[in-house]
Amino acid sequence: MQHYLKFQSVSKVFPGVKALDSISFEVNAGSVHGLLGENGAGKSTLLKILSGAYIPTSGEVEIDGKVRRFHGTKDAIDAGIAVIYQELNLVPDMTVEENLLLGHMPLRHGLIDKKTMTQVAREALASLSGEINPKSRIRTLSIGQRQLVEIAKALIRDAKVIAFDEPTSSLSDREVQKLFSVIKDLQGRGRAILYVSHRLEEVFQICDSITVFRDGRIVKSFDDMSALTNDILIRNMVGREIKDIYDYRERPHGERLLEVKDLTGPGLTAPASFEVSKGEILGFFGLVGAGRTELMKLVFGAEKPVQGTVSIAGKVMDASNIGSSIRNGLVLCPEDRKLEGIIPISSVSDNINLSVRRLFSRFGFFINRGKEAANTDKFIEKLSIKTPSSAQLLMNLSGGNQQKVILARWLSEDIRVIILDEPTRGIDVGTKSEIYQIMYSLAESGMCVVFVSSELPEILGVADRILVMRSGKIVGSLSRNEATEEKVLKLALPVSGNV
Amino acid sequence: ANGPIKIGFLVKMPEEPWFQNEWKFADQAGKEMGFEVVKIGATDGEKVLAAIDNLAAQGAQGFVICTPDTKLGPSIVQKAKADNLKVMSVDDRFIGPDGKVIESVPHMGISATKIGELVGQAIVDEMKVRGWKASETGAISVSFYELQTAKERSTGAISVLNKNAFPAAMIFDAPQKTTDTEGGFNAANVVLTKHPTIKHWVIFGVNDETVMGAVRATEGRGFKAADVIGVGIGGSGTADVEFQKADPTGFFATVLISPKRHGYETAANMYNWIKNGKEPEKLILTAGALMNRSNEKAVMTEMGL
Amino acid sequence: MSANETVAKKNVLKGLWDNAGMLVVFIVMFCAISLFVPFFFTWRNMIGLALSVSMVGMVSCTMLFCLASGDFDLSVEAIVAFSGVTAAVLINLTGSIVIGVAGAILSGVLIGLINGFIIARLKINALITTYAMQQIIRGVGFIVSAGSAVGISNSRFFGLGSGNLLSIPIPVIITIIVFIMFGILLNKTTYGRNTLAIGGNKEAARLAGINVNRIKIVIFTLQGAMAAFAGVVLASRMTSGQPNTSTGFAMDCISACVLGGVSLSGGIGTILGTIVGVLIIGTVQNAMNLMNIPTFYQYVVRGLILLFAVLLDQLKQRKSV
Amino acid sequence: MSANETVAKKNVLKGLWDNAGMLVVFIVMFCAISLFVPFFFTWRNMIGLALSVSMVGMVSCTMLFCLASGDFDLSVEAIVAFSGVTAAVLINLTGSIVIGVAGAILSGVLIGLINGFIIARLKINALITTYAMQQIIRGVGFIVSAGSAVGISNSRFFGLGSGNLLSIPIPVIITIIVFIMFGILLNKTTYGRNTLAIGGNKEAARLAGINVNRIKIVIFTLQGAMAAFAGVVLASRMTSGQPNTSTGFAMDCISACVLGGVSLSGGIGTILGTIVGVLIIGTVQNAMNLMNIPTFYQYVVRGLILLFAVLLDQLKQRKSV
Ligand SMILES: Nc1ncnc2c1ncn2[C@@H]1O[C@H](COP(=O)(O)OP(=O)(O)OP(=O)(O)O)[C@@H](O)[C@H]1O
Ligand SMILES: Nc1ncnc2c1ncn2[C@@H]1O[C@H](COP(=O)(O)OP(=O)(O)OP(=O)(O)O)[C@@H](O)[C@H]1O
Ligand SMILES: [Mg+2]
Ligand SMILES: [Mg+2]
Repeated sequence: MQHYLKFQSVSKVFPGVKALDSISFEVNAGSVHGLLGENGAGKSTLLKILSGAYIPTSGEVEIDGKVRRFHGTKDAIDAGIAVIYQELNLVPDMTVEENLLLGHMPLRHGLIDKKTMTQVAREALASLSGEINPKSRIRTLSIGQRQLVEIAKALIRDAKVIAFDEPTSSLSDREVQKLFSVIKDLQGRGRAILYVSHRLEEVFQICDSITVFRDGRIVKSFDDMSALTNDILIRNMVGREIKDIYDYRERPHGERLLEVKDLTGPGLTAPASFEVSKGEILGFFGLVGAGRTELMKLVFGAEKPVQGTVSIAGKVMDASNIGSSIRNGLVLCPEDRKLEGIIPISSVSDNINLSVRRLFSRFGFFINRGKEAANTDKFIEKLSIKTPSSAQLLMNLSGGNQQKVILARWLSEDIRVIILDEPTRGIDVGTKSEIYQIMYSLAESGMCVVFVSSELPEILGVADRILVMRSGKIVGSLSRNEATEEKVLKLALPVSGNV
Repeated sequence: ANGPIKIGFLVKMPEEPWFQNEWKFADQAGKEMGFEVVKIGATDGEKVLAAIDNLAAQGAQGFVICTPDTKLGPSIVQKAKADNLKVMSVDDRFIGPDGKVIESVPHMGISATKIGELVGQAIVDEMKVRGWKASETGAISVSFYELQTAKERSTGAISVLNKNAFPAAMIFDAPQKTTDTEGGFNAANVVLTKHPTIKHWVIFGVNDETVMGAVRATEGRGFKAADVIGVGIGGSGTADVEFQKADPTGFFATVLISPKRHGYETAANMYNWIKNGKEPEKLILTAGALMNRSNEKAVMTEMGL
Repeated sequence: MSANETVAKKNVLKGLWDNAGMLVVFIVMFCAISLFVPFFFTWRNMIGLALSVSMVGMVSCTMLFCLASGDFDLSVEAIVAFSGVTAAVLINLTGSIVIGVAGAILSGVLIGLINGFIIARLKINALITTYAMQQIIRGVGFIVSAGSAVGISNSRFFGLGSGNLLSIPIPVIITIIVFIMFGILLNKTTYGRNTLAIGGNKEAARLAGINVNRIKIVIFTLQGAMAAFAGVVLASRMTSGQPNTSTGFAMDCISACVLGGVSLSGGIGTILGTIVGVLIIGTVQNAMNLMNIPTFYQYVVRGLILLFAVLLDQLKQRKSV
Repeated sequence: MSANETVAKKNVLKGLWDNAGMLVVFIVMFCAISLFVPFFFTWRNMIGLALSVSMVGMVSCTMLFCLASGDFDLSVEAIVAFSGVTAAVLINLTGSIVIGVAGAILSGVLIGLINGFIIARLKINALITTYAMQQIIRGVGFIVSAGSAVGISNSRFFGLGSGNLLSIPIPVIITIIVFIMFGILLNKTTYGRNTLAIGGNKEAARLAGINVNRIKIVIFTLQGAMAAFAGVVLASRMTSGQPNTSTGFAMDCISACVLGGVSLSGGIGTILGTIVGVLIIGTVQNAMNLMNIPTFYQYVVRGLILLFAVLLDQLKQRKSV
């Protein structure tokens, strides 16, 4: 079989970082090639080179036997390449259909042909999800829905090479399966597909071959999936053995600490009540747009509740006052890293100390550089954040490492309740298991951990108790022992016949 | 005409005290004689034309204007004709496409060059009184060439100095960025720096504010009031500030032009023209008056202020 | 049945308010002024009003594109002045109106091109670039004209600014044509949609293969051309080219756009809104002059109107989210 | 060994360039001007230069905070004028300098507070808000002063602007103190770091528990207070309060900040850079006057310098990325 896409000793150097070091591998037409590797291994960088967004320092990309040099994204698009990026790139105030056809809208007599546009958009969306109206504005969609739009964008172009950079990180299982059937279809039509993911089970399900990256180099390529196991992959990625990434640890629960009562607000369709005890990890599961993020924002005080209360150890919190939540030890690690988490043009250190700096400071005003530096170093070490220095700007870190920095920001606080909204999205297996361990130890020291995730195995593996949300309300509660994949999914899926 | 008579009074720089006063006196005439004055600030050509339209729309029958640019004359005349409005100019006289004044439009004013010459004369006279030697005296001309009038004022003053044997090499141009005191201060400072040996300074500029700024600059360099002759233009509050100070300052005098005549008489003439069909004289030239510490009160009363 | 109808009615009203809140405000304001300010609602005054907003109207169209793409242009006011002077000088020199007009517009194109190149390619902030350009062009205008107005000898040139067609002044007609043209450009062409996309999310536009730089350069070039054209019309109306005219004109255009709901952070803007913004500014100024409101108070009123108008728009948007 | 040393030297140079590129530019420029322009490098001229930038210097400090938080303030110029008038009126009325100064600064605080409230709470774009406010305050200043300068009767008040300490003018000393104060504020306090965080990503800062609204309001209030203070110093230097002073002053401050590497999109800015920016603007103006460059050419030169300076800064940043 002929190699459709070929990387030939591609290297990319950023100041202070060698992101890619002489990468060579090839992908056949009609096959799905998985890219695996820790955070910061260089996967996204490679895809950006493929898409013309970066120009490689050396080496070249060959497509269909011809060496191609891209001077911009337009060249790559013209060469039949579509890349779905890890960070979503949509225009918020334009409609779904305009976003889908951005850069190549259909024309009639030189003017935009809206009718054709809607039709094309509707078709592309239909194969992924019937729920998105092509006329809605992106701003009104949930992250999951936006991710679907991003994927549909690539489908519309009918590209020869399609690269997915963690496309499922905010999709529910149902959407993932739909996506997979779309990928299978593309594969059948002879497309060359690159697939980046941190979810190993997906990789086994969809990929024909795999390349594992570490520190910008290829560790190993696997062409034969049948001989491959989870453990082998993990060992190659992380460089060490991880037996059970969840490695659940039993622990006693103390008295009730967080109590949410009849909370209502935007995005919720019924009052939400739940409570969490000291030492407990409470999981929240739901499909895209189930309302988990909105509920967490209400609990944290980032959004104004219509009614209801949040109390910690019996003390009622000041509604919609983030500062007071944090001072009372209630913190939220937000879902949308790019928009709500990072300060891209600030250093790693400034990002980590953003909130806790007030505690280190003298008179709450003059900052204490010594303490801040010590705190930064502690977390760079503890969470093994991959950065050349603590002064590096956050925008130059890989997606996963950015997530770790935000985690460090909240772990620096003196917390009693921590809400983690999709904390492992885009995080590699090794770090994931580290994050679980951190969650366990937080719980062991008597804190409440609220853990929102769209990954069912993760929720089942880590949570002591699982609350399931569906279309804006809490629809069920399962203890660790009763919870199974089927039971949870049954609660999460829309009722009767709609599926 | 039916209904009360209404005339427009358009000025180029409505923020300037001078024009505020013109308006005030035009209003006074209106009150006394029973007509309405519509006051519009028209800072550039486009605003002038819009204002004329506006006047026509509200039924005015004529207007007095100090144009932001004398070369606008033809288009103003044309517009006025189209809107059937009588027009006369004040302060600045219209200039036709041939570069000559448009004689057909009645005008009241005093030329900017004339004002400048008055300033120059006042300086020369006072230099004689103080007995300064030309060789020890420098002149700071705080200039603002962006404005035609400002340029003419400067040239007027310089021409008189030249005629009176003030060496051209001792007249230093100090271009300012803004026509306020701070602008005058910074511009003058540079000249002072460049000529540290000069003992006496004479100062003139666009208006009272800039001269005042330059005087402040000389004070900052340790010059006493006796070594500085600053003559401003306008006779506004700024000059009054200086004259009211307990001790004399380098701000020696200002050329006061009477906003009363310009405001009151032009408005009244326009009214007569409309009411009785009596066209005003084609050209009325007013005189500026030199005002200083000692004669301030008298001059003010004489000018009707 | 009747309850349903009320709901339907309510929805229509709400839809109108959401889509054209400023239009409603303008209409109410216009009616009130017509009722209470004598002479306002007369044919003459309407023509005068239209003439007085014609320049801001023209340039607001290109400014809309500029703002919608997330940029700024402060240089337009200097371009207006400079192109007037250029036209005057060239017409006097060659005696040819065509050369004069072409030369003036070409100068605008050139300046816009330089603006666009610096902003798009060299990635310098638009505010600073166009502010610097404003200074430079103002200076060149002063140098060329020696600081004073340049009278135009060929009187046939004045027809452009002072002529009428069906008793509507030609500048007004031009402005209406410009509005229609740019309305189509914004809504019906890829150029318009791509402009909005760039303003909404530059990175997304770039990754979608849109040549962001080229579009930005086109935006600024068009803006330069339009400002130059407005300058030519002005010179024709004024029968001379004036180097110091139109100070504050750029902020007038930006204010009009903002009043019309154009977002200063880019990505949002409609031509209808811009028209309404232009009309609000013109109407308020016109009414204040008719009412003989003293200049100093006019400053205050203008500022307050601007503030209240954007406030209202903001409130509306907050509700509809 | 020697190769190593060269590398080390190179690194030192590179570090200097990266961190203080504009400073290097300024020093080179300063030296060149000192050599070639007579009278430039004299004590007298240095004092004059320092005086001429003292006001821009003071207000640039607060402008730095404003820009760093991602906002703008065009109202400062009107505040400078208004506070001067207020001080003059109050001193004449009450005879008390303390009341005059306090009243003027209070007026600035109030205006800044309103700015901040509208921008932070009502979420109106800062450019438009402060532009509207500029108009309003300018108008009020004219109304209060009836359009002309208000002389100050109490001559003891003039010491603030015209006095010297160790033969350095007091306004210059004040400016230096302000620079030090705001340098500490920016680098060593949570207030300063939070300001930068807000400019970097407002939503992230909010979710990290930073009271974004409060900080923004404080930024504008401080800015109002500082502009008012500068206005008082100016009134003292000029011995009167002038309602039409300082047009274009806001853009001067913004230009100085931008020359000093402050990002107009927020999140980046240093006090050292701002000082350099202020000095560049002042030095260029001063040198041009010393060299007798005609006014009209000064416009062009000023624009070009601004353009080249930001271009240089941009090139530097691009290399270091
Ligand atoms: N623009 C940049 N400037 C400097 N360094 C960069 C830049 N972009 C990426 N890097 C660095 O290059 C390396 C590879 O990053 P990349 O985003 O490709 O990782 P990744 O494999 O996609 O990781 P993740 O799984 O976390 O998304 C990282 O060390 C990152 O810090
Ligand atoms: N401000 C808002 N006003 C009204 N509805 C909203 C608002 N924000 C979100 N929604 C809607 O509320 C629902 C819940 O969205 P949310 O993001 O909380 O879901 P989620 O369970 O966290 O899913 P995801 O995996 O997409 O994060 C969605 O349908 C969303 O469109
Ligand atoms: Mg990545
Ligand atoms: Mg969510």
